[in-house]
Amino acid sequence: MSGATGVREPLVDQTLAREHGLSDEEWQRILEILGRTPSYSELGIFSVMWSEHCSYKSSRVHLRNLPTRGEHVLVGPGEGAGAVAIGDGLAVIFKIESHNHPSFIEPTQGAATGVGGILRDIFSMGARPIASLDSIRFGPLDDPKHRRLLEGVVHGIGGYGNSVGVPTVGGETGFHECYRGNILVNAFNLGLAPADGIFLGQASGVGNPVIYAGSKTGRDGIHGASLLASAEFDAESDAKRPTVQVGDPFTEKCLIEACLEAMRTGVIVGIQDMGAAGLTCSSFEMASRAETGIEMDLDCVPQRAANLSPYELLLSESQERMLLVTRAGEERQVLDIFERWDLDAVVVGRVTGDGRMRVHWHGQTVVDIPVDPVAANAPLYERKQRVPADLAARQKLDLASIEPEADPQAALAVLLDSPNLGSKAWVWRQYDSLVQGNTVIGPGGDAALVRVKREDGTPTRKAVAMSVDCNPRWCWLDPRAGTIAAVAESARNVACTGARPLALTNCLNFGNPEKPEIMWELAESIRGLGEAAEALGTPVISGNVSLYNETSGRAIFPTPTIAVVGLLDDVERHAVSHFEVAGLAILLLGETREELGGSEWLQLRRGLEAGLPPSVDLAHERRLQQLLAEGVASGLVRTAHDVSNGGLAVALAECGFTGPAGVRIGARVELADGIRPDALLFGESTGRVLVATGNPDALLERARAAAVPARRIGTTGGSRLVIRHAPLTVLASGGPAASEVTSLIDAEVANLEAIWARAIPRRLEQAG
Amino acid sequence: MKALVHVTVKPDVLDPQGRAIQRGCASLGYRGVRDVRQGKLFEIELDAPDRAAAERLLLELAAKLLANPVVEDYRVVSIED
Amino acid sequence: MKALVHVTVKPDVLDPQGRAIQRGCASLGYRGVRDVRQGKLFEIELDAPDRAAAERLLLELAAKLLANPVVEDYRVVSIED
Amino acid sequence: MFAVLQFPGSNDDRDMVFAMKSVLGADARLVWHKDAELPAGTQCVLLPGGFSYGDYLRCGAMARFSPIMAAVTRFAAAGGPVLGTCNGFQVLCEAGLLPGALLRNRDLAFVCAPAHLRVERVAAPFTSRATPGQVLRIPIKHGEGRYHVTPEKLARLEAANQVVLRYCTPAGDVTDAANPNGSIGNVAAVCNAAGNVMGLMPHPEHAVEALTGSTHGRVILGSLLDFLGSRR
Ligand SMILES: Nc1ncnc2c1ncn2[C@@H]1O[C@H](COP(=O)(O)OP(=O)(O)O)[C@@H](O)[C@H]1O
Ligand SMILES: [Mg+2]
Repeated sequence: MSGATGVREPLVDQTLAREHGLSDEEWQRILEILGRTPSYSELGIFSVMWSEHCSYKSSRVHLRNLPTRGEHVLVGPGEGAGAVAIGDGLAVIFKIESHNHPSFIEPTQGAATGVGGILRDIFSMGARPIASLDSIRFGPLDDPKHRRLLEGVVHGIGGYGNSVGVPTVGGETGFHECYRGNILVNAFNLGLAPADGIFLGQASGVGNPVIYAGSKTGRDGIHGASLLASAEFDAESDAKRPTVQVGDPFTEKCLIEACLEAMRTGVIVGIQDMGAAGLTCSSFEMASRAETGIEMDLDCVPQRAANLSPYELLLSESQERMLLVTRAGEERQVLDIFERWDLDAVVVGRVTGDGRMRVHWHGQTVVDIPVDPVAANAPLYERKQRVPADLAARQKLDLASIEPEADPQAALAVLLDSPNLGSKAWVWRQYDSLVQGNTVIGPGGDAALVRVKREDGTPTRKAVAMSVDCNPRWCWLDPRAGTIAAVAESARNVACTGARPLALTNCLNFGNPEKPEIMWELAESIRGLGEAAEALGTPVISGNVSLYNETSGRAIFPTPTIAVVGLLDDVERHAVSHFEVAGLAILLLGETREELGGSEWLQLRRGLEAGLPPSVDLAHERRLQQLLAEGVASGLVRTAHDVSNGGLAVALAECGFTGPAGVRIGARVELADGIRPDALLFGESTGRVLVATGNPDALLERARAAAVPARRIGTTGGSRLVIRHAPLTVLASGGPAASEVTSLIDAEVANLEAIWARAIPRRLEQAG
Repeated sequence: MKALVHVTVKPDVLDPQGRAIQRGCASLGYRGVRDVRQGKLFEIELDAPDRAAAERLLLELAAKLLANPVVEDYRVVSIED
Repeated sequence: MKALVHVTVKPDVLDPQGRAIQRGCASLGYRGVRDVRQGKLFEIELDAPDRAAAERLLLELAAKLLANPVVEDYRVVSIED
Repeated sequence: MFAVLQFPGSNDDRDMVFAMKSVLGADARLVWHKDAELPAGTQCVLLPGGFSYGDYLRCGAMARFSPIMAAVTRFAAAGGPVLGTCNGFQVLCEAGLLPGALLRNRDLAFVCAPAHLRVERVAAPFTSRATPGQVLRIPIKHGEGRYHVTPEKLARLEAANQVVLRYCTPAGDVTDAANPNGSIGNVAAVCNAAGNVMGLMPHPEHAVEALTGSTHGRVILGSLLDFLGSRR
């Protein structure tokens, strides 16, 4: 077959296979599967299908052990996204995905196409996308390159999301030296579908037509996702750079409407988006899931560029394209709908029963390979693992030798001014967080809360809560514990609205898995993910693995981004994360321990990134989340704010100024504990939530019954945040004497807000 | 001096704007419009010792600031005193 | 035929993009850049019986679609066969 | 009946129908841009926000050529009330139904935020429910919302009482700091000389429920409802 195509194609041999990223063993395996040398197009197919990005060959053996089932889970990992029933005959479908490498090369288009891709994963399953989140990480902002990357990425996410009419309701934004050579852009989307109307990516029904719909195919992104995301960056990757994919949100918006409309005809059998490795990956996966084959004619594919070769047509990653299978003879209905939306839609092939992929071009067969060995039975590796030699050194921290904080007030200012803790409003003001009219809590709260409206526009009483979280430093210090903490934090954020965590999705961003130390981090992280998901009753219903996040041999911190989704039954009863009125009691749920390892304070005030991350008690987390759900439902809890980065002092300050613009509410807080004051103020012990309530006794009683440690620490009101410390020893001798109570913090909330609000803008305004 | 710089999308890169405009023309009845590509135009007023220096400066500026060389081409179209 | 059309913001209309670029130049050390205005460039491939007809068509298109005459000026810069 | 136009790329079309129908109890319907006529019984035309045709050339530039716009122009000429929000405002300006143009925001960034608006004109059909000088809180979300006319033209619009809303502080002061996009004269909404066509950048359809932040949008949408006298 090779050479018979009439175009000048390179000679296919082992050397070319290596250039395509295939190992020598993989090359042998291809020869065995085919019983001959592959054609150039076939080689391209094997290389993308067996790339890390498409095959998960390094991670799959570990991912297998994750808990993926649950009472409400309708679709687990393996499809475009996972689905969970939320009652009322509805399901939420969600997933998170990375677009790290393309965004580093071209931040605006890379991020934009990342949003476009995750949206297609969602609506291809029959769901209307109703909410997006983004998790983005950069190098330090004193580097002009990273200021431009941040601006470009935010512009890309906003430009695309705003235009397609899907609100971006939350996310996270982080900065660290480890991302200087490799930024992270993870995009999450959640859609809503009828529970009995979920579409799968299956090419079933021998003889059924295979339809290509959406944008025309160009030369964009050939080997983009697959090769770029499956190799490290180095000086040479510039030369190998594929044509950058440009997002076309207008076409995507039309595609969303057309697909949702077409799905209602009842003639669609299967549908999937053309993501990484384009036409190849989507057709192989659809045939593989249905245990069928596909026969396709490339001459029918709508083409944007002249003289596209079969290799290019098969591997192009042009955006905004879908592959559909309909019932034979009824395709007209679907084609008409696409035409109404001015979108290309053509029959390009048929489903066959022989389990082979046969592709024709200019009257010749350019591909003829069995589906399963390429898709379902791609190579899997149990890669070597090794504990990093410096792990013990990372984890070493003798608190006694760390000089206590001498000026807590100055420390608070430094923390609030850091880009990691400061306001992210500069980012999210550029996102339309309101479109679709369901945003109850948008960016700025602990978790976003989105009211559920049916496709016909009638509102339900339900709302969906979601949050995306990770503390990469903790994951670097201890990947397993750090990942557990990320799951716990994300679920806790969701619980702070009053919602019950349902399920989660994850994006595992790691370095080069061929290095045993990185592989160890990945395996440990997945282990922690499984443990936490199990313990919190939030199965893993979808996810994405992004490896080779390193440049010139320097890997990013392990960054398993976790997004937990929860359900609130009565949207009118929810809690917010800021103080709403003066005169309420402030309670602290959970326990503050002397934990400063891996904290922001330790890094910003002592220049240290070391120690063990704070411990997580998953049983406590679950009880705490249950208590919050009950507290909110019963109307006792009006404010609930997770205590995370920066500790209690930062959390209290945030409660005072993150409400509606111009509303500031101070607090008087008295802490009585026997631990060092800096740990009390800035330690990041997990499992803690600040709540404000009008009925502290009732809430304390409930907490006692739920076995959640709780204590009243103060009252909301005034224009100042005042935190005082009465050491326990004094209490024991009969109540604090006035002179022994020290004032740790005493500041105007407005001043704290001003510092916090300027953290990112003032750095972006630097020259250059 | 006054200069004009053109920045255009590279030929293989998708230009959704241009495509949409072409379709708009067609639906307005201008069937003769076969292809449209949208680019950027910069009118720049600058001080430079001579035209050669101006051109050097403009090319540098275009590469660094006016164009995104990953997806765009640029050229200095005119320089007038 | 291939044609080029320039669309520019009218002189009395604020062009914040141009200003931002000018400031960007300054902060990169290009002090000689005194003013920048950003406009649009359209590369159009069209069928027309002759250049005069092409120019008529392009001017019509520019007035109707490519430019908003309230705030923008336009001109056909070149037509090539 | 309210006809809510649906262009390819409209985003807030369904939200507008929701606001009119589910919240205010009016009869509202989506009307496809390729239709040549408004449905029989149309009493008011609403042009929703979004990115019609991707806003690829200029905001609203292509939508104005949609077949339905000829019918809207006739409807407006006959005195029918027409309201355009955000992208709809841009379409109305491009179509010449309203004076001026909407340009890229002064600071070049898209902005999604609550805005305070001072009511400058109290009159049917758009603001009869308001009081003079009332401050409304309604969100904005746009990248190209800087209203532009020449200063002379603005003076004429002001003299003719065609400026309907201005961006202001929560206390109602029209200041530069309260201007989110650099609009001339802080203009957030204008109407035509006859007063039956209005465009505004803020989104009243996203301010109709306390649950999602504000109910001030009802002042505008409710005024229309009163005008039509079609409350059920
Ligand atoms: N990139 C982003 N996109 C949208 N919202 C963001 C982004 N980054 C941060 N936010 C929002 O800013 C708020 C603060 O974020 P973060 O500091 O991560 O909160 P937390 O510590 O509670 O997880 C959250 O409401 C979050 O949704
Ligand atoms: Mg977070």
